[in-house]
Amino acid sequence: MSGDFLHVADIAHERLDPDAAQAFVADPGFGGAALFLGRVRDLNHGRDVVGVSYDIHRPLALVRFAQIAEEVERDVGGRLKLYIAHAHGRLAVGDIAVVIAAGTPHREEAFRACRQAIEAVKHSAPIWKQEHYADGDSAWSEGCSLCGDDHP
Amino acid sequence: MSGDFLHVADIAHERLDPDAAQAFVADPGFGGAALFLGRVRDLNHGRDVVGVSYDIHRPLALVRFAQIAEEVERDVGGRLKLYIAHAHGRLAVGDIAVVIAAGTPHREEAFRACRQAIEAVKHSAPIWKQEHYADGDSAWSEGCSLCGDDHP
Amino acid sequence: MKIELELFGTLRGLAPGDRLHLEVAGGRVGDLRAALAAHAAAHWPGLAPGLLDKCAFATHSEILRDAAALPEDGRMAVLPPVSGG
Amino acid sequence: MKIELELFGTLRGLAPGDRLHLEVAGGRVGDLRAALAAHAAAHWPGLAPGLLDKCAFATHSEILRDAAALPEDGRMAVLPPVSGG
Repeated sequence: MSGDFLHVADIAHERLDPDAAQAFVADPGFGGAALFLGRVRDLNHGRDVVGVSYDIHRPLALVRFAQIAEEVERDVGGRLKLYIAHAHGRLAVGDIAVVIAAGTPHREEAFRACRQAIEAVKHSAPIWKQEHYADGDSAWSEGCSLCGDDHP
Repeated sequence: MSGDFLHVADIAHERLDPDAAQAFVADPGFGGAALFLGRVRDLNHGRDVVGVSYDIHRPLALVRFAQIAEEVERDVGGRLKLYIAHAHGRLAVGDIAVVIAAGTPHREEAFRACRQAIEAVKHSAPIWKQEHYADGDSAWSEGCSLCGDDHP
Repeated sequence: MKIELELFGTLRGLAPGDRLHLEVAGGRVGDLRAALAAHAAAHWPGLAPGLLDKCAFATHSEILRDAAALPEDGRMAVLPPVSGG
Repeated sequence: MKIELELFGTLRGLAPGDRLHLEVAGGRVGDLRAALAAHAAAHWPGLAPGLLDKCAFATHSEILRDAAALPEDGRMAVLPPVSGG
């Protein structure tokens, strides 16, 4: 009865859907669900941001999402439904870039699972963020190297 | 620009709305929102549950929610939008009993705020849960005493 | 003084309309606690032992400790241990 | 061997169609890394110093360390430091 929903959303054709996320992780045996929504901010490192483009290595990202789900399930150790979706393409300020949801019997595990999943997505999924600034400039964000021995 | 939404929902007339929660805590300056949804489970302490009734001291609950929001804002220490809503009345298995949402510039504070708020609601708001079992029996849940010196 | 005490949670149903009218000897919340204990001993034989010791007393805006004065309007609520969420 | 290397993130735009065709002397991922470094030194003067050392290499299903063999189909991707979420 556990399960995962892992998705890269081409935002030219669809939007991320927090409703779908919370519905997916609901279960008669679950008392709690924790969700995280990441949105595009209007300011980063002191610069006015007007939008963000996400580049994604889609097949590898889906493989990595599946590994993250396995890792979270193993660490949580009980029943879990996990939802991971990330936007691919250009977003405006306020748009949703990532949705994580975790449903579990008790809230402690739901928070832990949700937090572990978003940290793993941010630090280890093949996704790149390019910020577009009000002055017309753009820049790829500094990020986390995947060369480390801790990444398979 | 910070703000709180504090609500006791009479579920005879309305349902809790996670969509409204996440919309309320969105802000162009916020990169993250953490949500918690509490739902009625079908099993508690080994007994088959068919529904739950929540009794609430409504005016005092709203006072306490406002205090919780103040406490969370003080502890988070930065910009925050917080949403707290709790159901009042009889719910079926799977129905949403409580919705907490916290929006902040960065995700770390969003998770902390959301977690602090749900713990405070569970442990210190004047709300009582009566479980209805498949065998026709009902019982009020054991709970947290409000007599302690840590509650004003 | 006369207190109208509103009952919540597991105490609901123990008085008509979930409101208990008590004559309290004294003006403190602790006096109300003692009056409620006496009432319970006389009328609520099924009450879980020790429950009243874990109950708090409140107006519509705040919880009052035993040393606090009872409010002039005489309206109070008794709050068993809570179990929201 | 011939490798078709797909470029992501900050490396996008540095080759037509975001694909770089490299002749690699050797069959290991480390040899591909060296070939890319040579290409970058010759053609990408604006590249941030040290960036390539922080890049990983991957097939469509896994990241491969420098000691791993290059895949038979010759299709690889170079992954700069990631910044999702």
